[in-house]
Parts: sequence; structure tokens; C-alpha cells
Amino acid sequence: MSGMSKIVKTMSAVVFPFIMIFGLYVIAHGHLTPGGGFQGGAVVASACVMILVAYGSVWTMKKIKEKHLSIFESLGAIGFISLAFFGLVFGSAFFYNFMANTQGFLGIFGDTVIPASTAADINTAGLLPLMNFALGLKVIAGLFAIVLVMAYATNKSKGGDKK
Amino acid sequence: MMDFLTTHSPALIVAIPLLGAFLTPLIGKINDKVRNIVVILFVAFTTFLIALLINEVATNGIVTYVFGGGVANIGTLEAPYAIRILFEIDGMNAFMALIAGILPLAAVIYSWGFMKEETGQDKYYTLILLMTAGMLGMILTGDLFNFFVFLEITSIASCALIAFRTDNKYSVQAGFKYIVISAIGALFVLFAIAIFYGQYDALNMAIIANNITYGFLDKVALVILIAALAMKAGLAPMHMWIPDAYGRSPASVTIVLVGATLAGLYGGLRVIFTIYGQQLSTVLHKIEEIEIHLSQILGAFILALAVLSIFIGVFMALKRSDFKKMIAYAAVAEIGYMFLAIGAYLITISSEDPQMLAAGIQSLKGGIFHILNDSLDVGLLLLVAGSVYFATKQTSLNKLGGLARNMKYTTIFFVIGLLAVSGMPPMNGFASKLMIYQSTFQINPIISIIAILCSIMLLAAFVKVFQSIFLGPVIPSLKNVKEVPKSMLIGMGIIACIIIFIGLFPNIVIENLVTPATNALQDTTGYISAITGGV
Amino acid sequence: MNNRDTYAIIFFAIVAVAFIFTAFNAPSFGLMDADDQPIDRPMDDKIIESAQEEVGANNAVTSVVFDYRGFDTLGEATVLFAAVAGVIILFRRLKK
Amino acid sequence: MNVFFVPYLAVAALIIIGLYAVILKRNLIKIVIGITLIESGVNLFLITLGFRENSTAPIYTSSPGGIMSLPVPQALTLTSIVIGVAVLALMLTLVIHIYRHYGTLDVRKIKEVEE
Repeated sequence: MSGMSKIVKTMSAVVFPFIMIFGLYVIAHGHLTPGGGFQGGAVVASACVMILVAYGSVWTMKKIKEKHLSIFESLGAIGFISLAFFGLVFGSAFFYNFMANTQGFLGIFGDTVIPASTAADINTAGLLPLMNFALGLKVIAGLFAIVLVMAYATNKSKGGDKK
Repeated sequence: MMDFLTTHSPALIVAIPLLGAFLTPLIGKINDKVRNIVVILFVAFTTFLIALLINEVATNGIVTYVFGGGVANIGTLEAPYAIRILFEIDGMNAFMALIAGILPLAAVIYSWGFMKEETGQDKYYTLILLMTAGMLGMILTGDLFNFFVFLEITSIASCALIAFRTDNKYSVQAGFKYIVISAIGALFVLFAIAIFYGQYDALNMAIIANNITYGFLDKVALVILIAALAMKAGLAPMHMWIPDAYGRSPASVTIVLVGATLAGLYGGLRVIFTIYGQQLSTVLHKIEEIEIHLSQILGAFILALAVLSIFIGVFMALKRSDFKKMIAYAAVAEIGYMFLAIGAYLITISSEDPQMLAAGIQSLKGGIFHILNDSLDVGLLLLVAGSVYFATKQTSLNKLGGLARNMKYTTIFFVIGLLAVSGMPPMNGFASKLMIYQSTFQINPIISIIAILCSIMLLAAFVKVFQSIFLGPVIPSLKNVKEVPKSMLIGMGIIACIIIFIGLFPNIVIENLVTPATNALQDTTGYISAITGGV
Repeated sequence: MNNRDTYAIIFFAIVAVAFIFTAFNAPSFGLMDADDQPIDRPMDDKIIESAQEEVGANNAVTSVVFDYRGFDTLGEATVLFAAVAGVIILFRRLKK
Repeated sequence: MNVFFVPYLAVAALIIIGLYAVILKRNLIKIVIGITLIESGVNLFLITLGFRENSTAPIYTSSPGGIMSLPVPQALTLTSIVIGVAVLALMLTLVIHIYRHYGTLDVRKIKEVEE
């Protein structure tokens, strides 16, 4: 598969940044609005897959290898589990949310929320937004790697499919 | 430091292999040797933590660990409920965790030599560590949904490893069979969990066990859970995936897969004895004066399937000419022995005759002891089969012969495994099988005699293998066969040493590990009150 | 139509009937009792009530996913990690 | 007659159709589709259990007030969906490999030779 027509290529290149921004928005506001690391990650990954479909897997494989995606995925996973380990070190238990409702801890995501308030304050929820970012990175890299590897392996034009 | 490790060991036992799995692809970029050492260190550290945890459980009783901090029971004593995920470790969990600690340690050491020639080793070690973490999570968790998640981790990681040799069409096929069966099994487990959630608004095993009423939906959930988990444990007639998966996967993977199978068995035990533990004495039918309890029906059902498993396992093992497949069928038979003991215990549980009760408890002890012994015996034989494959690239009995001359240590390990798996003294298999024979003889002599006869036939099958592979004239094409690398011998040696140790001093293991596990399994109220806070 | 097919159809029919029968006995849909008051669900009500205060997130689902049941999410991320590793290992080059 | 069981009938229908495909279909891709159907059924069951009449989503940001539906089933379904994606990816990978080896997806032609 050497990619689709010029119209498709151009249009997907134009739409790509918008889908990307939307996905990142979903990741960043996971603790306030519907969404989160998984959902936003899936949106961004589908934007990447759209590029893959439009330009063909051989072209995409030249730009980014699954090795690099795998490293990004590992980094995301390590980030997520490290945040859980921080709960062990700074708090009382694995996965303890030591940053929520504490203004003191560097002031990041530490605002106290008044119960039953409906206002959106992004600077809240402690570890949750950070975990969302780590998982988002992991899901983007992971899903894209799955599709990229499968598309490349079943690509007929490079003779990958023997049968 | 020690205190910190002991307090947090339940979380760390799962988190350390996970961290190792996430780090392995990065470390693999540096150097193969460094990566192998780091992986072995990660698994060894996990095993060390398991030892700490077992010690803690032995001294202080049930250990609970709440993820995210706080107390386990948020509600009151009368209406308890738990929000956060809990790990609850009693004697049974600790016992199973020991098995899940030993097998991966042997596997990663063995892999160093065994996997030297293969590509994709980074991902291979990642998946082995993920299997370890999944297995340990299944064993330690006290939360049903968490159990499902770890079940899926284990089955996905092991499926990818079963199909590791993608150039062999049979291994790809075995992998597909395994993923279909485990995906359906896991989905039905999730369905049963949803039934529990819908009725009791709880996901914690102890809370569900506390609230359960044994209505219609609970009966459905019981059937689904037992069917799905017996499928994961490889009880006949749902054993079809075991010969394929065990026979076609690399030996170092198979040995971890044995642990994963037994984790499925553990899940079944937890469902029967803990979640439905208070309902086992429910009277289902009353025929004149004789009351038929739930435990008796379950016991009879399990007993029948167990005898079927033993039969199928032994007869198919006699017929096969492929070394690894034969061991796989022997593993099916061994699983049958465990279920035989459990079924015998369930039948006697509601009896009023003290002699029968004692026999039942003895039988349960034998069954639980056999879980440990079976994992070690079958594991050792599988590793020997892997070594034979490594040295000769053959597993068919007809194309092998006279290996004893060139592979002395492997031959010794095979003899140890052969005697252990067929229940001969002085190996560990004898100790546990004797307990099963004695107790089932009191309950029903016919079953006991069948079990003994099948065990003898298993011995006959393996003696045949021993003769055709290791003895006899050297086949010309195998003249230059060399002994396997040291790391593989160490991997087999670890298991062989433990087998001989248990065989010589079975009482130490029975007193310190098996009896606490048996007591914990019988003590449903103890498990529940550790969470709810009641006495 | 051979023997295996017949067994499969019988097995399938039994399971199908069992599922339909279960559906008729399922818990009440909508979680409302006879007086149109919400049925008490202690675990979920507690989370809805205290998620904002304890975790500080406005989205109760996210606070369940990442805080109350954070360990499940770690497991879920691990499942995806395992799948990616599995797909890459199965499409690897076989020769060094 | 109450109609509270109707959503559960949809669940049962999805699971039964999925099981039908898994047990009685001969094409590997159809078996895979069957498994995803069972998975959708189970997910639907989970999310149905969390529904409360006249409720809003359990999110406080610009919430109109009133009772909220249960958050735990939504979280469980999210987990289950991601697990489903992972299983699907692995199953399709193996199907591709089986197709490469045998040149067919028909179960009857893919026979294991017993040794």
C-alpha cells in the first residue's frame, strides 16, 4: 500500500493537528470533564492511524519505527507506575494520592475543591492529571504501534505477505 | 527498611515485576547481558519479598493491604462495604505465592541459555515478567474485578509467548486456541462479577461472601465461575488447550504457564470456599430423611470430572510419541489428582461421622500439598524436555536415543522428575499422593484404587520415555550432542533441589505451609472478618 | 452435519436458554424502588458524595479510575503494554 | 407487567449471537467477531447495572444537579473495553499468522496433526 490519492493525503494532513489538539484537550481535562488518558490517547492515536492509512505504512515506517514507539510506551508506563510508587514514598500506601488538596506540595494540582461546587478548576486533583498524561503517552504510542506493526507486516507491496 | 518492605510487600510483590517489565525494553538497548542480570535480580527480589510476606502471614495471621491508604471497611460492622482495592493474604494466598515465586525464578535463569539464539529477547523477558506479575496479582488480590484484570494480563502475555515460534504453524495454532478459550473464559468471569456487583454493590470478595444469599442469580454466577475457572485450570473435558499450549511453547514459558494454570485453580478454590463458603451447607434437596447439601453436589461433580481428567491424562500420555505433549497430558492427570482431593473433601464436609471429617481434611491437605508438588515435578520434566530440544532440536520419541552418554546432568534431572511425577518414594510426589490415597480410601475405596493404578501407568509411560530417549544405542545423527549450558542446568537444579528437599522432609513443609493453607481455606468467617472487622 | 455439530448445537441451545432465563431474573433496571426513590447503593453513593472532597476531581469516574481503583488502571495499562509487546514479538524478524 | 428486563434481553441477545458465532461458525475472523460481540454484551450488562432513572453523569463540572448515575460500572466498563482492544489485537495477529501458514481461514482445513 503506497498511500492513497493526493486529495486524501492533503486533507488528512490538514485535519491531523485539529484531532491532535482535541485529543490532548481530552487528556488534559480528564479530571474535570468526560475523558481522560485512555480516551484522549485513543483520539490522538486514531489521528496518527489516519495519517498511516493516507500515506501508507512504508512511508510511515520510514518516519517512525515501532522501536521508538515502544520506548515512548515504556516511558509512559514507567511514569505511571512511578507516580504510584511516589505514593508509597511520600504517603502511606501504594497509589496514595499525596498531592490532592495540599497547597504545599509545589502547588501543582493541589487546590482544595469545595464539595458540590460545579466550577471547573484545572489546578486540582493531585496525581490524577499527571497520571492522565503518563497514560495518554502510553496509549498513543501503544495503539499506534499495534496498528503500525500490523499494517507493515501485512503490506503486500513490499512482499511481506509470503503466501 | 525491613519493616518498610514487610509492610508494603503485598503491593511491591506485584509492582516490582511490573516495573521490571516496563524497564526491560529500555535496558535491553544497552546490552543483553546487563538485561538478563537485571531481570534475574527483579525476579529474585520478588521471591525475597514473597518470603517476607509468608513469614509475616505465619506470625501475624491475615495481612490486608489497602491501595491508596485508609481503612478497609468504610461502612459499619453490620453493613460493611469497601471502596478501594484490597489485597488480602491468608495462608492459602501465601502458599500459592510461593509457587508463583519459585517457577519464574527458575524460568528466567533457564532462559539465559535457552533463548540465546532467538530474536526478540527484550520483549520475551518483558512478557515473562508480565506473566509473573499477573499470576501474583491473581493470587494475592482480594477484589474480584482486580482478579479479572490480572487474569487477562496473564492470558495475554502467555498467549503471545505460546506462539513465540511463529515459523512453526502448530505453535501459532496453539496460541490462537489458547487466546480464544481464555478470552471467553475471562469474559464469563466478568459476567459473573457483574452479577455480583448488580446484586450486592460490592466487588470485594470478603464483602460479597458476607452478603451473599444464594438466590437464583448467585447459582448462575457459581456455575459460570466454576466452568470458566476449571477451564483455566485445565480440568477435563475443558483440557484441550493444555496439550497444545504446553507442547508447543518454549520450555521456559511452559513452566511459568504451569503456574498460571494453578493460579486459575486457586481462583476456583477461592470461589468455592470463600465466596460461597457460607452457603456450602445449604440443603438443596431433601429425599425422605437424607439431606443433600450444595457441597455434596459440587463435590460429586468435581470428583467425576477429576477421575475423567486422570483417565484422559494417563491414557493420552501413554499414546503420545511427542515428549512434550506427553508431559502435558501427565500434567492434566496431575490436575485431576488435585481436584480429586478437593472433591473428596467437599463430599465429606457435611458428614456427621468424625472419622469421615478427618479423612476429608486429610484429603484437602493432600490436594493442596499436591499443588506445590505438581508444579515442581511437571515443571522439572518440562525443563528437561526443553533441554533435550535445545540439544537435539527434536521432541519426537522415535528420533531420539542414547542421550544419557552425552547429557549426564539432564538425565539425572529427568530421573528425579520421573520418580516425583509418578509418586515414587523418596520424592515429593509420593508424600502428597500417599495422603490423597489414604484419605480417599476411607471415603471411597474404588476411587483410591483407580488413582493408584493410574499413577502406576504414568510411571510405566515415563519409564518408556526414559528408555527410548536416554538409554539404548546412540542414534548416529545425535553423536555430537553436547550438554546444555550452565544456566539451564542451574534452572533445573533449583527445582530438583526443592523436590528432593520436600521429598526427604515433607513434614516441615506440611506443618509450615500446607496446614496453614488448609486452615485458611476452611476458615471462611476468618477471611470475612479480617475485612469487616467483626470477630 | 456430523456428531460434533449436533453436540455443539445442543450445547449452544442450552446456554442460550439459560441466558434468556437469567435476563428475566436480572436486578431491576433503573435502580428505582416502588416509591420512585433511588435504591441505596452504599459504595457508589459514598464515592459520589466524597470524590470531590477526597480526591479533588470534579469527574467522579476519573476519581474512581485513577484513585479508588487506581490499581485496576495500572493493570489495564499493563494489558495494553502486554498486547503491544505481544504483537511486536509475533511480527519480529526470525533470523538475527 | 414490568418491562425492567428488556435491557437485559439485549445483553442476552448479544452474548448468544456471539456464542453462536464462536461455537458454530467455521471462519476464524467470524470467531473473532463473535468474541467481540460477547465482550460488547458483557460491557452493556455492566453499564446497564449503573443506570439510575432521571440521573445525570457523575461529573460535577457544570452539573445541573439532581441524582447521579453510578460511577463504578463506568470505570469498570472503561477497563474492560481497553482489555478488549488488547485481546482483539492479539487475536488478529494470530489470525494473520495462521493465514500465512495455511492460506485459509477455514477451521476445518486447519487440522492439528497428532504426533
